[in-house]
Amino acid sequence: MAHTFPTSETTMGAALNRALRDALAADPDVLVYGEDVGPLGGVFRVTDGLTADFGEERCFDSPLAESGIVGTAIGMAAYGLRPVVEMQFDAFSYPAFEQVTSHLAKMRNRTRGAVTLPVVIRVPYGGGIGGVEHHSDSSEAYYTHTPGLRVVTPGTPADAYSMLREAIDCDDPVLFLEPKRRYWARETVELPVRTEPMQRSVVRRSGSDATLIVYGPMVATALEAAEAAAGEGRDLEVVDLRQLAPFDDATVTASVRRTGRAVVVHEASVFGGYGAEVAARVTEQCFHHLEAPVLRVGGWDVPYPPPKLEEHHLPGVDRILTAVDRLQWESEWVEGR
Amino acid sequence: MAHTFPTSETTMGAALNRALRDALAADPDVLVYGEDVGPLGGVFRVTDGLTADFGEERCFDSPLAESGIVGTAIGMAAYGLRPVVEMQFDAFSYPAFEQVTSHLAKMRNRTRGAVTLPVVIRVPYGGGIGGVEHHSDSSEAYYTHTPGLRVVTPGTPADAYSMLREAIDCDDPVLFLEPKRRYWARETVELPVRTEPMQRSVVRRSGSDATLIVYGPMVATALEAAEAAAGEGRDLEVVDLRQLAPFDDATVTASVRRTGRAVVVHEASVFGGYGAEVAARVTEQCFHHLEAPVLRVGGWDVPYPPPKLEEHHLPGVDRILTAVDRLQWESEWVEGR
Amino acid sequence: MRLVDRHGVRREHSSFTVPDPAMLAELHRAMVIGRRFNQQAGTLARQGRLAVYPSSTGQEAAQVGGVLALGERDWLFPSYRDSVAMLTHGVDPVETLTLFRGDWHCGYDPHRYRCAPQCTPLATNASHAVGLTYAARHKGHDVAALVLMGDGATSEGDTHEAYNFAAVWNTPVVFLVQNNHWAISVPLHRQSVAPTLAHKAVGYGMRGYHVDGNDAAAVHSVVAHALTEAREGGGPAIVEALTYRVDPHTNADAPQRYRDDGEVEYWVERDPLIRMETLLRNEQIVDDGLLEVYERDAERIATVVRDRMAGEDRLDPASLFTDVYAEVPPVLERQRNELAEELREV
Amino acid sequence: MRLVDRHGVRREHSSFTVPDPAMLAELHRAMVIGRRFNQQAGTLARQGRLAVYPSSTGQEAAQVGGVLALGERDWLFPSYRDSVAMLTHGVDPVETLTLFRGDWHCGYDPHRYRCAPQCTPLATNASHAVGLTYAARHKGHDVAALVLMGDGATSEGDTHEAYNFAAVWNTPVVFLVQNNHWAISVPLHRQSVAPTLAHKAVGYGMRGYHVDGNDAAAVHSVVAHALTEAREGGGPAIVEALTYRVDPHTNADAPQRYRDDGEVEYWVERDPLIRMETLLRNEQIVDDGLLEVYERDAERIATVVRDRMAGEDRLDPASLFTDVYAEVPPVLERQRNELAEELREV
Ligand SMILES: Cc1ncc(C[n+]2csc(CCOP(=O)(O)OP(=O)(O)O)c2C)c(N)n1
Ligand SMILES: Cc1ncc(C[n+]2csc(CCOP(=O)(O)OP(=O)(O)O)c2C)c(N)n1
Ligand SMILES: [Mg+2]
Ligand SMILES: [Mg+2]
Repeated sequence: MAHTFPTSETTMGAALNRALRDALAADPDVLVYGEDVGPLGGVFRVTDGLTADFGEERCFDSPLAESGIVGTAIGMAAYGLRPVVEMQFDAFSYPAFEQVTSHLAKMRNRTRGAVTLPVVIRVPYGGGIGGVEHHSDSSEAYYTHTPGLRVVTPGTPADAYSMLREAIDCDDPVLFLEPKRRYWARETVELPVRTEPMQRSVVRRSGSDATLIVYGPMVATALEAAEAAAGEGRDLEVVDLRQLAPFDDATVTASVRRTGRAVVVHEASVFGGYGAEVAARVTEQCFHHLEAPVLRVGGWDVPYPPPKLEEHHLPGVDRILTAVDRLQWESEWVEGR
Repeated sequence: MAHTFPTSETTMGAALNRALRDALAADPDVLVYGEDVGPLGGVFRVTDGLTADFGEERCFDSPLAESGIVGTAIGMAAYGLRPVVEMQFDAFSYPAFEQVTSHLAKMRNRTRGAVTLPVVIRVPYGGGIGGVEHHSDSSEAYYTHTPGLRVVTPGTPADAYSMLREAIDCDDPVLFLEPKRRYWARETVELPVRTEPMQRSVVRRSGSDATLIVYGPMVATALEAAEAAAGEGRDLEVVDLRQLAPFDDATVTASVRRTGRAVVVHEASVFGGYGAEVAARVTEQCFHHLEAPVLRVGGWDVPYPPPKLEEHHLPGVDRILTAVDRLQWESEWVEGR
Repeated sequence: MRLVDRHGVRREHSSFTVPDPAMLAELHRAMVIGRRFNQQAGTLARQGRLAVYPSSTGQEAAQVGGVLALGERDWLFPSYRDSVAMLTHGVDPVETLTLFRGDWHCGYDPHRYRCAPQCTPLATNASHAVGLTYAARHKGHDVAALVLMGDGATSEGDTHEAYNFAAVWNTPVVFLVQNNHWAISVPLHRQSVAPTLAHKAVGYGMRGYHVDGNDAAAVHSVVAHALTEAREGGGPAIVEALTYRVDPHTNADAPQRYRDDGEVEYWVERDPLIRMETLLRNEQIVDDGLLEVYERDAERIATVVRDRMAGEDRLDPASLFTDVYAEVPPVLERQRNELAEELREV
Repeated sequence: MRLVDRHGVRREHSSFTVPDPAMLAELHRAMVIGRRFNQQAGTLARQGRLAVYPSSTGQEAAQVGGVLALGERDWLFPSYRDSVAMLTHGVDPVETLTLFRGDWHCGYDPHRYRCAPQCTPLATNASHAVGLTYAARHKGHDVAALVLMGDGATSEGDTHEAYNFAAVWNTPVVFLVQNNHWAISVPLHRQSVAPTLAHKAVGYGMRGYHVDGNDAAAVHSVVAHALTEAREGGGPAIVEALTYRVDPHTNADAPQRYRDDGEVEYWVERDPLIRMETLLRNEQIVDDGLLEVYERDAERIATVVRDRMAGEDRLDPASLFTDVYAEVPPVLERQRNELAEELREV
């Protein structure tokens, strides 16, 4: 009988769940805890069934205190465990900001490498799910400006699986940002899967006219925009950054040198957002290849709006294409008029 | 007898003290509290004598809890007071991050303007004083990416006075970042003084060859660098940004359009730092005026180092001038080689 | 502490007395309205007219008992679960739901109702109450505050800081902890191993009260007492009201994953409304007629909510930019124009 | 709780006993060394050889008493003021000072000494101790931890969270609060109005002990007892040791701005070393000869510190980049080269 190679469809949420399962099975030092990650399986069900299948010792609910969650994870990791903790929503990671910034990020450095903290902090982040206030923040810029942290965010189910496994195996502390509105995004892929190493950006779509630089929730949106642009005769390349910090810009600079034009897109407010870093460094490194300034598209510089207005806040295909249109396709463009 | 117009020398610390005094005297709703701001006068003596002169009701020590300090200030401001609170050092403002981000910054917006929070948070920030770990962070990027906050930082004693008065009078919450290593910087100026409105950047030195874009502790360093460059025949303009958010880029873009070259300098790590925003937006708006990419100079992308290494971390005159040298003064420069 | 048992019978207590009949009737009325409001909001959530709704069915006594102890100038600091408290405090029912409807964050003017915005980041508004009452005293005003928080929220560092600031500054704040046994799916024993949550008061030099949270009379009596003491300089207090969330955490919750129906039944048998109704009937404080009036009042509010929710408000996208700063800064002015441009194009 | 009064006389106590003579001698020896170490470090700070030094003169009994109660595999979580505790725990004296000398942040390998980095952000390492002991138990190891914190630090939210996690998880941690009456310039009554800081234990379902922190015997006895109970599953505990910081907060402090000399004198009269020495002499546990040996040991360590501090270590600027991540990423590789270039140019 001939072998059939099964393929199957998975959501990003299911891929993350599978990654946690496989990590728990592979390494007895891994454990998962946080608020409601036990019997409930997390408010997004990413930890569904872990307590049932691995026992309370491996996946459990902790007291409701984010600073304490990260602080205890630091202590556990210092003693050789690999804790994977969850912050229930983006804005609820702020109480842990001091632990993340002053301890988690710096411990290796403070101790000249003697103390290694392989902690993964999972944070469902970003908007688009109609969440009330404090449930839709994109906080990546706070973390990417903090040396010592790795900040990664998957854009596809396969990457979600692979990058979470890598993050758990990694000896650096990892802020693992999960684009919550993509939890239900589907992909046909056989798990377990290993994609490119997480520190490498990947070209999700090749194109020659301009580069869309994206990550997390915007990967799918950018691909959609590129499709739409193709209809209008513009061939856009889409680069998915994946690991935001420390950042390896080889892929993205190579792309921009080729296309000569770029737009960085994220959900976060543009001002002081991660896109500023990307735009600045791409410009530093590709200046003479650029036909137009690197433009940035994102949320407005306002607090994340209520559900009924989020469609006007979040960048979508139209806002991206408008930016692409502004990339000075005619030659006699001069700014400041 | 002829009138003599007294002039006098003041330090930045004394100017801030005077601003607090004058604000306390001018408005009974102003009050000052925090850790050690009472009888001790603050660890930098910025609140020296306020308790003695205005009474315990107006300037006092609170329990040692930064989140509580900001949280109570929010409540006070909601009831019509104008609290000025101190975070003893930059890194010790992190415990208050949730209060700042999720409440202080957003309250006006959340309530459609019904609740105004005229809170000033004074934060001595930055390095250069030989402080041990957690005493030298430059945390401006965390705050400037948070819509709803005003983030300001003075570079001179006169500005310190004027901007603090303005900040206290302002109906927006203000993160008032005090460049601690300039507390002892002197200037001959008669107090009270009112300088330019804080939201406006100012040209501290005119020049035609390139623009140094700076703020806070780097204003003095940039002026020094410009002096040194003048000796080598390069005429640098120095723009002091002052209010970092919300940012009014008119002054700086006008300068860069004139000079065609720019370097942004700050103490903070470059990656994801405030300089990225400045570089990105200046490039967006001045692209065809630029002879070279806007470069960034700052601390390395590492945790703030111990005292004995900080000289190698902090940008000084040399690092700035090296960046200026890299502004492609010869015409056939191509990046990426 | 209990003043009325689950069969609606008065219990003697050495230091607390049952509120007078008028207040008992008022407590009941507010609970009837609250119960109906929760139901109505639940329906709207199921219909998709609310983005989310955290019901407080089962907790009416705690909310109503606490709020009706407040004076004229006192402030309420509610969490997301405290719609019934807010309603009782006088906040407009539709404005109470603005947050959950997704129209805006805070749907009302906090100053108008002396009611802080519903708080989602747990425990973070507790210190606001401390600051507000401090400021009021500073200005010579007699203003106390009631902070509502859950059992889970007591684990947060912000709770500790607020308790401590209140105690050290001796501000008139009562922290009413609605211990409904669960923080979403996390049971109390994973949150605290203290004998009671009221015991936490000891560590702050505060008074702590432990009360049957399904006994509106008891909650009212204790909170009123604590507020009086606090006003007179006796310091803040923690009141733990033992109660139960009968409904799911929100309409999006799946309680069957973490709790037994039996537990819910146990608490349904201890329903705060039935208990109070029995007392009121037995003691002839209210008759059928008045009870019907309460039901009608409740129904009327439910209808108002339903009707006013029926229409779809047009939200002006430009309002995104207006209340970020006291004045719209140039950078937001430009963005407002960009958005207007976007909207013109589609 | 006191076992030895300020005149060096034993006091009876129903549940605690004075440690055996060998331990008393050991406690004294460690205090003598600690006192001398503080002096030496103070001198180095005055000479500018240390960037800053927070002395613990006056607090030796609390630190030494706590640390000597630890077992072989137990961990210490010190703050910046706990050099004496660290020294007693076995940390190299010069490595203890690395932080203050400005050579690096943490001067030692925490695993080697089972000693966490000295903690500057107040109260933040308390939860680390909870996590570490949790992990040890998870791996089947018998490891307890002693967290040192100040009175001021108890106001921080992180303290609360750590206490609570420890209690709920039942991890073997003893939180030793050195109540030295001041948080820099802020007196205790502005920090807490609880009867004692040990009372905070009640709110976590923990045991709390209040002890004379200048009585090394008492501190040792109580901490040893609390550790034993904790190891046996009895849960964590708070031990409040009442003591006094005789020196300024650090060499940069100006205590005359906030406290009277009289207060200092009061505490100097209650010096922990004199008390212990009196006891040891009266009970002939040590003689002049042994006391001289202790002094010599102390002097020897002071000399070692002085000598090893005399030279100026050459710090390699490139070390800025090495331990930020497990591997040096390309972006830091480039920056390392840039810095090397800078250094070549000057
Ligand atoms: C700081 C913070 N962390 C996490 C959450 C997510 N969250 C919302 S409600 C909830 C449980 C709260 O339980 P409790 O305080 O007992 O209140 P209840 O919902 O039972 O009324 C959690 C964890 C939050 N809102 N804020
Ligand atoms: C989170 C944080 N806030 C503020 C400070 C600044 N600070 C350093 S020591 C100190 C006082 C600490 O007092 P206490 O806890 O009693 O310890 P002691 O210095 O008396 O030993 C303060 C406010 C800090 N280190 N960390
Ligand atoms: Mg609850
Ligand atoms: Mg102290």
